[in-house]
Amino acid sequence: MVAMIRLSVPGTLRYRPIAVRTVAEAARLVSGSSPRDPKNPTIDPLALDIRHPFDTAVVSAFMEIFNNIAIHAYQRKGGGTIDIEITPSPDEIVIEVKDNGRPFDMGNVVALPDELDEESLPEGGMGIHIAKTMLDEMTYAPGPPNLWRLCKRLPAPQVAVGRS
Amino acid sequence: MVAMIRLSVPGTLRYRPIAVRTVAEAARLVSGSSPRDPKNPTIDPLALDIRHPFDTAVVSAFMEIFNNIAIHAYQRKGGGTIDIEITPSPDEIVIEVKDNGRPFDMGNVVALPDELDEESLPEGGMGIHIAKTMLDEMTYAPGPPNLWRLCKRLPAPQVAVGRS
Amino acid sequence: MAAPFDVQRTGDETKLMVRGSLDINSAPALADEIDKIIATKPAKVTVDLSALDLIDSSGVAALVKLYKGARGGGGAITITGARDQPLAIFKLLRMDKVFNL
Amino acid sequence: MAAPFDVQRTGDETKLMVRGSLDINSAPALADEIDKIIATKPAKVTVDLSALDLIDSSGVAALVKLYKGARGGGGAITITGARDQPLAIFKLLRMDKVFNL
Ligand SMILES: Nc1ncnc2c1ncn2[C@@H]1O[C@H](COP(=O)(O)OP(=O)(O)O)[C@@H](O)[C@H]1O
Ligand SMILES: Nc1ncnc2c1ncn2[C@@H]1O[C@H](COP(=O)(O)OP(=O)(O)O)[C@@H](O)[C@H]1O
Repeated sequence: MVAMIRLSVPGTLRYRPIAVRTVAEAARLVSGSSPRDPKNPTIDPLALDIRHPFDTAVVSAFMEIFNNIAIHAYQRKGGGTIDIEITPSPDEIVIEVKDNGRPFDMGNVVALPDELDEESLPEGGMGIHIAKTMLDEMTYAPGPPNLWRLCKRLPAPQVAVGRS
Repeated sequence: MVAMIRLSVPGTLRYRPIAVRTVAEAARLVSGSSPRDPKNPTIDPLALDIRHPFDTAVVSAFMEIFNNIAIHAYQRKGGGTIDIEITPSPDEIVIEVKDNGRPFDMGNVVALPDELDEESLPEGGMGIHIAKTMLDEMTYAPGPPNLWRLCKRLPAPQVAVGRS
Repeated sequence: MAAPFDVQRTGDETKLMVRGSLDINSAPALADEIDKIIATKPAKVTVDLSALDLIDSSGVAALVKLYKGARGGGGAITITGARDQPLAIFKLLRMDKVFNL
Repeated sequence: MAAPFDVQRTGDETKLMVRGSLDINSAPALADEIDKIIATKPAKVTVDLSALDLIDSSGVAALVKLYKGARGGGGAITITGARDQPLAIFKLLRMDKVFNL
Protein backbone atom coordinates (compact mmCIF):
# COMPACT_ATOMS: atom_id res chain seq x y z
CA MET A 1 0.00 0.00 0.00
CA VAL A 2 1.28 3.40 -0.92
CA ALA A 3 0.77 5.73 2.00
CA MET A 4 -0.47 9.05 0.77
CA ILE A 5 -1.04 12.28 2.59
CA ARG A 6 -3.67 14.60 1.18
CA LEU A 7 -4.11 18.18 2.26
CA SER A 8 -6.52 20.69 0.83
CA VAL A 9 -6.52 24.33 1.94
CA PRO A 10 -8.07 27.55 0.66
CA GLY A 11 -5.74 29.17 -1.87
CA THR A 12 -4.49 32.06 0.23
CA LEU A 13 -1.30 32.81 2.14
CA ARG A 14 -3.19 32.50 5.42
CA TYR A 15 -3.05 28.72 5.02
CA ARG A 16 0.59 28.62 4.02
CA PRO A 17 1.92 27.68 7.49
CA ILE A 18 -0.37 24.64 7.58
CA ALA A 19 0.79 23.45 4.17
CA VAL A 20 4.46 24.11 4.90
CA ARG A 21 4.30 22.23 8.19
CA THR A 22 2.61 19.26 6.57
CA VAL A 23 5.22 19.09 3.82
CA ALA A 24 8.04 19.49 6.35
CA GLU A 25 6.74 16.60 8.44
CA ALA A 26 6.31 14.45 5.34
CA ALA A 27 9.86 15.23 4.22
CA ARG A 28 11.10 14.20 7.63
CA LEU A 29 9.33 10.87 7.29
CA VAL A 30 11.47 10.22 4.20
CA SER A 31 14.78 11.69 5.36
CA GLY A 32 14.48 9.92 8.68
CA SER A 33 15.13 13.12 10.52
CA SER A 34 11.92 12.52 12.44
CA PRO A 35 11.70 9.66 14.91
CA ARG A 36 10.63 6.64 12.88
CA ASP A 37 11.01 4.34 15.82
CA PRO A 38 8.70 5.26 18.70
CA LYS A 39 11.11 3.51 21.06
CA ASN A 40 13.90 5.82 20.06
CA PRO A 41 12.65 9.37 19.72
CA THR A 42 15.47 11.75 19.11
CA ILE A 43 13.96 15.11 18.41
CA ASP A 44 11.59 17.57 19.92
CA PRO A 45 8.36 17.02 17.98
CA LEU A 46 7.41 20.64 18.54
CA ALA A 47 10.24 22.18 16.61
CA LEU A 48 9.94 22.28 12.85
CA ASP A 49 13.46 21.14 12.23
CA ILE A 50 14.30 21.05 8.55
CA ARG A 51 18.08 21.13 8.84
CA HIS A 52 18.49 17.83 7.02
CA PRO A 53 19.48 18.77 3.42
CA PHE A 54 16.61 16.71 2.02
CA ASP A 55 14.07 18.52 4.21
CA THR A 56 15.69 21.86 3.36
CA ALA A 57 15.31 21.17 -0.35
CA VAL A 58 11.73 19.92 -0.20
CA VAL A 59 10.46 22.68 2.05
CA SER A 60 12.33 25.44 0.18
CA ALA A 61 10.87 24.33 -3.15
CA PHE A 62 7.37 23.82 -1.83
CA MET A 63 7.24 27.24 -0.17
CA GLU A 64 7.96 28.93 -3.52
CA ILE A 65 5.36 26.91 -5.39
CA PHE A 66 2.72 27.59 -2.73
CA ASN A 67 3.52 31.33 -2.68
CA ASN A 68 3.25 31.52 -6.44
CA ILE A 69 -0.10 29.78 -6.57
CA ALA A 70 -1.58 32.06 -3.91
CA ILE A 71 -0.05 35.21 -5.43
CA HIS A 72 -0.03 34.61 -9.18
CA ALA A 73 -2.55 31.85 -9.91
CA TYR A 74 -5.15 33.03 -7.36
CA GLN A 75 -3.87 36.62 -7.48
CA ARG A 76 -4.05 37.01 -3.69
CA LYS A 77 -7.83 36.71 -3.91
CA GLY A 78 -8.26 33.04 -3.11
CA GLY A 79 -11.51 31.71 -4.52
CA GLY A 80 -10.29 28.16 -4.90
CA THR A 81 -8.34 25.51 -3.08
CA ILE A 82 -4.78 24.28 -3.20
CA ASP A 83 -4.82 20.49 -3.18
CA ILE A 84 -1.66 18.77 -2.13
CA GLU A 85 -0.94 15.06 -2.47
CA ILE A 86 2.23 13.85 -0.84
CA THR A 87 3.63 10.39 -1.44
CA PRO A 88 6.54 9.69 0.88
CA SER A 89 8.43 6.52 0.05
CA PRO A 90 11.67 5.13 1.49
CA ASP A 91 13.89 6.93 -1.02
CA GLU A 92 11.91 9.83 -2.42
CA ILE A 93 9.04 12.20 -1.93
CA VAL A 94 6.56 13.16 -4.63
CA ILE A 95 4.36 16.18 -4.06
CA GLU A 96 1.53 16.98 -6.45
CA VAL A 97 -0.02 20.40 -6.10
CA LYS A 98 -3.25 21.31 -7.86
CA ASP A 99 -4.98 24.66 -8.18
CA ASN A 100 -7.80 26.16 -10.21
CA GLY A 101 -6.32 29.60 -10.65
CA ARG A 102 -4.83 31.23 -13.74
CA PRO A 103 -2.47 29.06 -15.74
CA PHE A 104 0.83 30.46 -17.06
CA ASP A 105 3.56 29.50 -19.47
CA MET A 106 6.64 28.40 -17.60
CA GLY A 107 8.67 28.83 -20.78
CA ASN A 108 8.28 32.58 -20.38
CA VAL A 109 9.88 32.74 -16.95
CA VAL A 110 13.07 34.77 -17.28
CA ALA A 111 16.24 33.04 -16.07
CA LEU A 112 18.35 34.63 -13.36
CA PRO A 113 21.46 36.49 -14.58
CA ASP A 114 24.45 34.19 -15.05
CA GLU A 115 26.91 36.44 -13.37
CA LEU A 116 25.80 37.86 -10.08
CA ASP A 117 27.26 41.03 -8.70
CA GLU A 118 25.98 43.89 -6.63
CA GLU A 119 24.18 45.50 -9.55
CA SER A 120 22.45 42.41 -10.81
CA LEU A 121 21.25 41.12 -7.43
CA PRO A 122 17.63 40.16 -8.13
CA GLU A 123 14.75 41.48 -6.06
CA GLY A 124 12.26 39.06 -7.56
CA GLY A 125 11.90 36.23 -10.03
CA MET A 126 13.81 33.80 -7.82
CA GLY A 127 11.01 31.43 -6.83
CA ILE A 128 10.87 29.10 -9.82
CA HIS A 129 14.66 28.98 -9.95
CA ILE A 130 14.91 28.03 -6.28
CA ALA A 131 12.25 25.33 -6.60
CA LYS A 132 13.73 23.82 -9.76
CA THR A 133 17.27 23.80 -8.40
CA MET A 134 16.29 22.28 -5.07
CA LEU A 135 14.35 19.41 -6.63
CA ASP A 136 15.28 16.44 -8.83
CA GLU A 137 12.17 16.86 -10.97
CA MET A 138 9.64 19.63 -11.34
CA THR A 139 6.90 19.68 -13.92
CA TYR A 140 3.96 22.00 -14.44
CA ALA A 141 0.91 21.22 -16.53
CA PRO A 142 -1.26 24.28 -17.11
CA GLY A 143 -5.01 23.78 -16.69
CA PRO A 144 -7.17 24.60 -14.91
CA PRO A 145 -6.68 22.59 -12.90
CA ASN A 146 -3.02 23.49 -12.96
CA LEU A 147 -0.85 20.65 -11.79
CA TRP A 148 2.61 20.79 -10.26
CA ARG A 149 4.62 17.66 -9.67
CA LEU A 150 7.64 17.97 -7.42
CA CYS A 151 10.03 15.11 -6.81
CA LYS A 152 13.07 14.86 -4.57
CA ARG A 153 15.13 11.72 -4.13
CA LEU A 154 17.10 10.79 -1.07
CA PRO A 155 20.75 10.17 -1.95
CA ALA A 156 21.76 6.55 -1.36
CA PRO A 157 23.36 6.22 2.06
CA GLN A 158 27.10 6.78 1.89
CA VAL A 159 28.94 3.63 2.83
CA ALA A 160 32.36 4.18 4.32
CA VAL A 161 34.92 2.08 2.49
CA GLY A 162 38.44 1.38 3.70
CA ARG A 163 40.14 3.19 6.53
CA SER A 164 40.09 6.86 7.14
CA MET B 1 -17.32 31.00 1.56
CA VAL B 2 -16.53 28.64 4.37
CA ALA B 3 -12.83 27.95 4.34
CA MET B 4 -12.20 24.32 5.00
CA ILE B 5 -8.99 22.45 5.58
CA ARG B 6 -8.94 18.79 4.64
CA LEU B 7 -6.23 16.38 5.64
CA SER B 8 -6.12 12.68 4.96
CA VAL B 9 -3.35 10.48 6.36
CA PRO B 10 -2.81 6.74 6.72
CA GLY B 11 -4.29 5.54 10.01
CA THR B 12 -1.10 4.95 11.95
CA LEU B 13 0.78 6.83 14.64
CA ARG B 14 3.56 7.60 12.18
CA TYR B 15 1.33 10.31 10.68
CA ARG B 16 0.26 11.73 14.02
CA PRO B 17 2.75 14.64 14.02
CA ILE B 18 1.42 15.82 10.65
CA ALA B 19 -2.17 15.74 11.84
CA VAL B 20 -1.37 17.39 15.18
CA ARG B 21 0.55 20.20 13.49
CA THR B 22 -2.25 20.84 11.04
CA VAL B 23 -4.82 21.01 13.81
CA ALA B 24 -2.57 23.25 15.91
CA GLU B 25 -2.13 25.70 13.04
CA ALA B 26 -5.86 25.70 12.35
CA ALA B 27 -6.60 26.35 16.03
CA ARG B 28 -4.21 29.29 15.93
CA LEU B 29 -6.07 30.74 12.96
CA VAL B 30 -9.16 30.88 15.18
CA SER B 31 -7.59 31.95 18.48
CA GLY B 32 -5.56 34.60 16.73
CA SER B 33 -2.40 33.36 18.36
CA SER B 34 -0.87 33.10 14.91
CA PRO B 35 -0.12 36.22 12.91
CA ARG B 36 -3.31 37.07 11.05
CA ASP B 37 -1.90 40.29 9.76
CA PRO B 38 1.15 39.79 7.53
CA LYS B 39 2.23 43.32 8.38
CA ASN B 40 2.39 42.51 12.03
CA PRO B 41 3.86 39.09 12.58
CA THR B 42 4.39 38.42 16.22
CA ILE B 43 5.49 34.85 16.55
CA ASP B 44 8.11 32.52 15.26
CA PRO B 45 6.28 30.47 12.62
CA LEU B 46 8.60 27.56 13.30
CA ALA B 47 7.58 26.95 16.88
CA LEU B 48 4.38 25.02 17.45
CA ASP B 49 3.12 27.32 20.13
CA ILE B 50 -0.16 26.15 21.61
CA ARG B 51 -0.04 28.09 24.85
CA HIS B 52 -3.27 29.93 24.11
CA PRO B 53 -5.97 28.09 26.15
CA PHE B 54 -8.07 27.59 23.02
CA ASP B 55 -5.16 25.98 21.17
CA THR B 56 -4.32 23.90 24.25
CA ALA B 57 -7.87 22.56 24.40
CA VAL B 58 -8.20 21.81 20.70
CA VAL B 59 -4.81 20.12 20.35
CA SER B 60 -5.16 18.15 23.60
CA ALA B 61 -8.53 16.77 22.54
CA PHE B 62 -7.49 16.00 19.00
CA MET B 63 -4.33 14.14 20.06
CA GLU B 64 -6.45 11.74 22.14
CA ILE B 65 -8.96 11.13 19.38
CA PHE B 66 -6.20 10.50 16.83
CA ASN B 67 -4.33 8.15 19.19
CA ASN B 68 -7.51 6.18 19.84
CA ILE B 69 -8.32 5.76 16.17
CA ALA B 70 -4.82 4.54 15.35
CA ILE B 71 -4.65 2.27 18.41
CA HIS B 72 -8.20 1.04 18.94
CA ALA B 73 -10.09 1.52 15.67
CA TYR B 74 -7.17 0.49 13.40
CA GLN B 75 -5.56 -1.61 16.15
CA ARG B 76 -2.08 -0.26 15.37
CA LYS B 77 -2.25 -2.02 12.00
CA GLY B 78 -3.36 0.87 9.81
CA GLY B 79 -5.10 -0.39 6.70
CA GLY B 80 -7.23 2.70 6.23
CA THR B 81 -7.05 6.45 6.37
CA ILE B 82 -7.91 9.06 8.94
CA ASP B 83 -9.77 11.87 7.18
CA ILE B 84 -9.85 15.18 8.95
CA GLU B 85 -12.01 18.15 7.98
CA ILE B 86 -11.34 21.35 9.86
CA THR B 87 -13.63 24.34 9.64
CA PRO B 88 -12.11 27.34 11.37
CA SER B 89 -14.47 30.26 11.78
CA PRO B 90 -14.06 33.55 13.66
CA ASP B 91 -15.43 32.18 16.92
CA GLU B 92 -15.13 28.41 16.81
CA ILE B 93 -13.40 25.45 15.26
CA VAL B 94 -15.16 22.30 14.11
CA ILE B 95 -13.09 19.20 13.42
CA GLU B 96 -14.62 16.14 11.83
CA VAL B 97 -12.56 12.98 11.95
CA LYS B 98 -13.49 9.93 9.92
CA ASP B 99 -12.03 6.44 9.99
CA ASN B 100 -12.92 3.02 8.64
CA GLY B 101 -11.67 1.00 11.57
CA ARG B 102 -13.61 -0.88 14.23
CA PRO B 103 -16.53 1.00 15.73
CA PHE B 104 -17.13 0.98 19.49
CA ASP B 105 -19.81 1.97 21.94
CA MET B 106 -18.85 5.15 23.73
CA GLY B 107 -21.50 4.42 26.37
CA ASN B 108 -19.29 1.60 27.62
CA VAL B 109 -16.30 3.80 28.35
CA VAL B 110 -15.73 3.71 32.10
CA ALA B 111 -15.67 7.09 33.82
CA LEU B 112 -12.64 8.16 35.82
CA PRO B 113 -12.92 7.76 39.60
CA ASP B 114 -14.59 10.75 41.25
CA GLU B 115 -12.11 11.03 44.06
CA LEU B 116 -8.53 10.89 43.03
CA ASP B 117 -5.83 9.87 45.43
CA GLU B 118 -2.56 8.02 45.16
CA GLU B 119 -4.23 4.63 44.94
CA SER B 120 -6.77 5.54 42.32
CA LEU B 121 -4.43 7.42 39.98
CA PRO B 122 -5.33 6.04 36.56
CA GLU B 123 -2.77 4.56 34.20
CA GLY B 124 -5.16 4.48 31.27
CA GLY B 125 -8.68 5.30 30.24
CA MET B 126 -8.04 9.05 30.33
CA GLY B 127 -8.23 9.90 26.63
CA ILE B 128 -11.97 10.21 26.09
CA HIS B 129 -12.30 12.11 29.35
CA ILE B 130 -9.60 14.59 28.37
CA ALA B 131 -11.09 15.16 24.92
CA LYS B 132 -14.64 15.59 26.20
CA THR B 133 -13.64 17.97 28.97
CA MET B 134 -11.45 20.10 26.74
CA LEU B 135 -14.16 20.59 24.10
CA ASP B 136 -17.55 22.26 24.03
CA GLU B 137 -19.07 19.45 21.99
CA MET B 138 -17.90 15.98 21.11
CA THR B 139 -19.99 13.43 19.28
CA TYR B 140 -19.19 10.01 17.87
CA ALA B 141 -21.26 8.16 15.31
CA PRO B 142 -20.14 4.53 14.92
CA GLY B 143 -19.88 3.25 11.37
CA PRO B 144 -17.82 2.38 9.47
CA PRO B 145 -17.07 5.03 8.58
CA ASN B 146 -16.84 6.12 12.18
CA LEU B 147 -17.34 9.83 12.52
CA TRP B 148 -16.09 12.12 15.28
CA ARG B 149 -17.21 15.71 15.49
CA LEU B 150 -15.25 17.98 17.80
CA CYS B 151 -16.24 21.56 18.45
CA LYS B 152 -14.55 24.26 20.52
CA ARG B 153 -15.82 27.82 20.79
CA LEU B 154 -13.71 30.85 21.45
CA PRO B 155 -14.93 32.71 24.56
CA ALA B 156 -16.27 36.18 23.71
CA PRO B 157 -13.52 38.75 24.24
CA GLN B 158 -13.51 40.08 27.79
CA VAL B 159 -14.28 43.77 27.82
CA ALA B 160 -12.78 45.67 30.72
CA VAL B 161 -15.45 47.75 32.45
CA GLY B 162 -14.80 50.56 34.90
CA ARG B 163 -11.50 51.30 36.53
CA SER B 164 -9.15 48.80 37.96
CA MET C 1 17.78 17.33 18.45
CA ALA C 2 17.75 16.68 22.19
CA ALA C 3 16.36 13.40 23.49
CA PRO C 4 12.95 14.01 25.07
CA PHE C 5 14.22 13.00 28.48
CA ASP C 6 17.34 12.37 30.44
CA VAL C 7 18.13 10.76 33.76
CA GLN C 8 20.76 11.75 36.32
CA ARG C 9 21.62 9.61 39.30
CA THR C 10 23.50 11.23 42.19
CA GLY C 11 23.74 9.21 45.39
CA ASP C 12 20.24 8.00 46.24
CA GLU C 13 18.54 10.70 44.21
CA THR C 14 17.30 10.23 40.64
CA LYS C 15 16.51 13.26 38.54
CA LEU C 16 14.37 12.88 35.45
CA MET C 17 14.10 15.74 32.99
CA VAL C 18 11.39 15.49 30.31
CA ARG C 19 11.39 17.72 27.23
CA GLY C 20 9.28 18.60 24.22
CA SER C 21 6.34 16.29 23.68
CA LEU C 22 5.62 13.27 25.87
CA ASP C 23 3.10 11.38 23.81
CA ILE C 24 2.11 8.01 22.40
CA ASN C 25 5.19 8.08 20.17
CA SER C 26 7.71 9.04 22.85
CA ALA C 27 6.13 7.62 26.03
CA PRO C 28 7.10 3.95 25.38
CA ALA C 29 10.81 4.81 25.55
CA LEU C 30 10.24 6.75 28.76
CA ALA C 31 8.23 3.86 30.22
CA ASP C 32 11.24 1.57 29.66
CA GLU C 33 13.47 4.07 31.43
CA ILE C 34 10.94 4.32 34.26
CA ASP C 35 11.05 0.55 34.78
CA LYS C 36 14.80 0.85 35.22
CA ILE C 37 14.45 3.75 37.64
CA ILE C 38 11.88 1.91 39.75
CA ALA C 39 14.06 -1.21 39.82
CA THR C 40 16.79 0.76 41.63
CA LYS C 41 14.33 1.64 44.43
CA PRO C 42 15.53 5.25 44.60
CA ALA C 43 15.04 7.09 47.93
CA LYS C 44 14.24 10.31 46.13
CA VAL C 45 12.98 10.96 42.61
CA THR C 46 12.67 14.45 41.15
CA VAL C 47 10.84 14.93 37.87
CA ASP C 48 11.47 18.24 36.13
CA LEU C 49 8.75 19.14 33.63
CA SER C 50 9.84 22.73 32.98
CA ALA C 51 10.94 21.86 29.42
CA LEU C 52 7.84 19.79 28.66
CA ASP C 53 5.63 21.51 26.06
CA LEU C 54 3.00 18.90 25.32
CA ILE C 55 1.63 15.74 26.88
CA ASP C 56 -1.11 13.27 26.04
CA SER C 57 -2.78 10.56 28.12
CA SER C 58 -0.03 8.05 27.37
CA GLY C 59 2.51 10.54 28.69
CA VAL C 60 0.43 11.03 31.82
CA ALA C 61 0.19 7.25 32.23
CA ALA C 62 3.99 6.97 32.13
CA LEU C 63 4.38 9.61 34.84
CA VAL C 64 1.69 7.98 36.99
CA LYS C 65 3.56 4.70 36.68
CA LEU C 66 6.73 6.40 37.90
CA TYR C 67 4.86 8.08 40.73
CA LYS C 68 3.29 4.84 41.96
CA GLY C 69 6.47 2.85 41.44
CA ALA C 70 8.64 5.28 43.36
CA ARG C 71 6.18 5.51 46.27
CA GLY C 72 5.56 1.77 46.20
CA GLY C 73 9.30 1.21 46.63
CA GLY C 74 9.23 3.44 49.70
CA GLY C 75 10.75 6.47 48.01
CA ALA C 76 9.76 10.12 47.83
CA ILE C 77 8.87 11.74 44.53
CA THR C 78 8.60 15.40 43.60
CA ILE C 79 7.23 16.69 40.31
CA THR C 80 8.17 20.26 39.45
CA GLY C 81 7.91 22.83 36.71
CA ALA C 82 4.72 21.74 34.92
CA ARG C 83 3.37 24.60 32.80
CA ASP C 84 1.04 25.41 29.90
CA GLN C 85 -0.63 22.45 28.18
CA PRO C 86 0.83 19.77 30.49
CA LEU C 87 -0.31 21.74 33.56
CA ALA C 88 -3.78 22.14 32.02
CA ILE C 89 -3.95 18.37 31.52
CA PHE C 90 -2.89 17.60 35.11
CA LYS C 91 -5.49 20.06 36.40
CA LEU C 92 -8.21 18.62 34.19
CA LEU C 93 -7.40 15.16 35.57
CA ARG C 94 -7.24 16.64 39.10
CA MET C 95 -3.75 15.21 39.41
CA ASP C 96 -2.29 18.60 40.29
CA LYS C 97 -3.41 18.05 43.91
CA VAL C 98 -2.00 14.54 44.18
CA PHE C 99 1.21 15.52 42.43
CA ASN C 100 1.41 18.72 44.47
CA LEU C 101 2.01 20.86 41.39
CA MET D 1 6.46 35.02 20.83
CA ALA D 2 9.37 37.19 19.71
CA ALA D 3 8.92 39.55 16.76
CA PRO D 4 10.74 38.11 13.73
CA PHE D 5 13.14 41.03 13.67
CA ASP D 6 14.41 43.94 15.68
CA VAL D 7 16.47 46.99 14.95
CA GLN D 8 19.07 48.69 17.14
CA ARG D 9 20.57 52.04 16.31
CA THR D 10 23.78 53.07 18.05
CA GLY D 11 25.56 56.14 16.68
CA ASP D 12 25.86 55.68 12.93
CA GLU D 13 25.50 51.90 13.11
CA THR D 14 22.23 50.06 12.56
CA LYS D 15 21.92 46.46 13.68
CA LEU D 16 19.15 44.30 12.28
CA MET D 17 18.43 40.95 13.85
CA VAL D 18 16.10 38.61 11.95
CA ARG D 19 14.52 35.58 13.60
CA GLY D 20 12.43 32.54 12.80
CA SER D 21 10.96 32.56 9.32
CA LEU D 22 11.40 35.42 6.87
CA ASP D 23 8.80 34.66 4.26
CA ILE D 24 5.97 36.05 2.18
CA ASN D 25 3.92 36.51 5.36
CA SER D 26 6.60 38.26 7.42
CA ALA D 27 8.75 39.97 4.75
CA PRO D 28 6.32 42.87 4.06
CA ALA D 29 6.72 44.15 7.63
CA LEU D 30 10.50 43.85 7.34
CA ALA D 31 10.44 45.67 3.99
CA ASP D 32 8.70 48.61 5.70
CA GLU D 33 11.36 48.64 8.39
CA ILE D 34 14.07 48.47 5.72
CA ASP D 35 12.66 51.57 4.01
CA LYS D 36 13.02 53.38 7.31
CA ILE D 37 16.57 52.13 7.80
CA ILE D 38 17.63 53.18 4.29
CA ALA D 39 16.04 56.61 4.77
CA THR D 40 18.45 57.30 7.64
CA LYS D 41 21.44 56.67 5.31
CA PRO D 42 23.30 54.68 7.95
CA ALA D 43 27.11 54.55 7.66
CA LYS D 44 27.17 50.93 8.79
CA VAL D 45 24.49 48.24 8.74
CA THR D 46 24.94 44.85 10.34
CA VAL D 47 22.41 42.11 9.64
CA ASP D 48 22.49 39.20 12.04
CA LEU D 49 20.89 36.05 10.62
CA SER D 50 22.03 33.63 13.31
CA ALA D 51 18.47 33.25 14.61
CA LEU D 52 16.92 32.90 11.15
CA ASP D 53 15.63 29.38 10.55
CA LEU D 54 13.81 29.69 7.25
CA ILE D 55 13.68 32.06 4.30
CA ASP D 56 11.85 32.16 0.99
CA SER D 57 12.40 34.29 -2.11
CA SER D 58 10.40 37.19 -0.70
CA GLY D 59 12.65 37.19 2.36
CA VAL D 60 15.71 37.17 0.11
CA ALA D 61 14.22 40.06 -1.89
CA ALA D 62 13.81 42.11 1.31
CA LEU D 63 17.46 41.54 2.27
CA VAL D 64 18.65 42.39 -1.26
CA LYS D 65 16.69 45.61 -1.04
CA LEU D 66 18.44 46.48 2.22
CA TYR D 67 21.82 45.55 0.76
CA LYS D 68 21.35 47.72 -2.31
CA GLY D 69 19.78 50.55 -0.33
CA ALA D 70 22.55 50.69 2.24
CA ARG D 71 25.30 50.59 -0.40
CA GLY D 72 23.43 53.04 -2.60
CA GLY D 73 23.36 55.48 0.31
CA GLY D 74 27.12 55.16 0.59
CA GLY D 75 27.08 52.90 3.64
CA ALA D 76 28.77 49.62 4.46
CA ILE D 77 26.72 46.49 5.11
CA THR D 78 27.72 43.22 6.72
CA ILE D 79 25.56 40.12 6.78
CA THR D 80 26.52 37.53 9.39
CA GLY D 81 25.41 34.28 10.91
CA ALA D 82 23.48 32.71 8.01
CA ARG D 83 23.12 28.97 8.58
CA ASP D 84 21.08 25.92 7.53
CA GLN D 85 18.21 26.53 5.10
CA PRO D 86 18.84 30.28 4.67
CA LEU D 87 22.52 29.62 3.92
CA ALA D 88 21.54 26.92 1.43
CA ILE D 89 19.26 29.42 -0.34
CA PHE D 90 21.95 32.11 -0.51
CA LYS D 91 24.39 29.57 -1.92
CA LEU D 92 21.89 28.31 -4.48
CA LEU D 93 21.37 31.92 -5.62
CA ARG D 94 25.14 32.47 -5.54
CA MET D 95 24.56 35.39 -3.23
CA ASP D 96 26.91 33.97 -0.61
CA LYS D 97 29.83 35.43 -2.57
CA VAL D 98 28.28 38.88 -3.00
CA PHE D 99 27.11 38.96 0.60
CA ASN D 100 30.44 37.58 1.78
CA LEU D 101 28.77 34.90 3.91
N1 LIG E 1 1.63 29.25 -10.04
C1 LIG E 1 1.75 30.28 -10.90
N2 LIG E 1 0.66 30.71 -11.56
C2 LIG E 1 0.77 31.74 -12.42
N3 LIG E 1 1.91 32.37 -12.71
C3 LIG E 1 3.04 31.97 -12.09
C4 LIG E 1 3.01 30.90 -11.16
N4 LIG E 1 4.28 30.73 -10.71
C5 LIG E 1 5.03 31.63 -11.34
N5 LIG E 1 4.31 32.40 -12.18
C6 LIG E 1 4.83 33.46 -13.05
O1 LIG E 1 6.22 33.26 -13.19
C7 LIG E 1 6.93 34.42 -12.71
C8 LIG E 1 8.21 34.01 -12.03
O2 LIG E 1 7.93 33.37 -10.80
P1 LIG E 1 9.02 33.34 -9.66
O3 LIG E 1 10.28 32.83 -10.23
O4 LIG E 1 8.47 32.56 -8.52
O5 LIG E 1 9.26 34.84 -9.21
P2 LIG E 1 8.26 35.93 -8.61
O6 LIG E 1 7.09 35.20 -8.05
O7 LIG E 1 9.06 36.62 -7.56
O8 LIG E 1 7.90 36.82 -9.76
C9 LIG E 1 5.96 35.16 -11.83
O9 LIG E 1 6.20 36.52 -11.78
C10 LIG E 1 4.62 34.83 -12.49
O10 LIG E 1 4.38 35.70 -13.56
N1 LIG F 1 -11.67 5.47 18.18
C1 LIG F 1 -11.91 4.38 18.91
N2 LIG F 1 -12.19 3.22 18.31
C2 LIG F 1 -12.45 2.12 19.02
N3 LIG F 1 -12.44 2.09 20.37
C3 LIG F 1 -12.16 3.20 21.03
C4 LIG F 1 -11.88 4.41 20.34
N4 LIG F 1 -11.65 5.36 21.26
C5 LIG F 1 -11.78 4.80 22.46
N5 LIG F 1 -12.08 3.49 22.34
C6 LIG F 1 -12.34 2.56 23.46
O1 LIG F 1 -12.60 3.32 24.62
C7 LIG F 1 -11.67 3.02 25.65
C8 LIG F 1 -11.33 4.28 26.44
O2 LIG F 1 -10.55 5.16 25.65
P1 LIG F 1 -9.64 6.24 26.36
O3 LIG F 1 -10.45 6.98 27.35
O4 LIG F 1 -9.01 7.05 25.29
O5 LIG F 1 -8.52 5.43 27.16
P2 LIG F 1 -7.42 4.39 26.63
O6 LIG F 1 -7.25 4.61 25.17
O7 LIG F 1 -6.22 4.74 27.43
O8 LIG F 1 -7.96 3.03 26.96
C9 LIG F 1 -10.49 2.40 24.93
O9 LIG F 1 -9.76 1.53 25.77
C10 LIG F 1 -11.17 1.67 23.78
O10 LIG F 1 -11.64 0.43 24.18
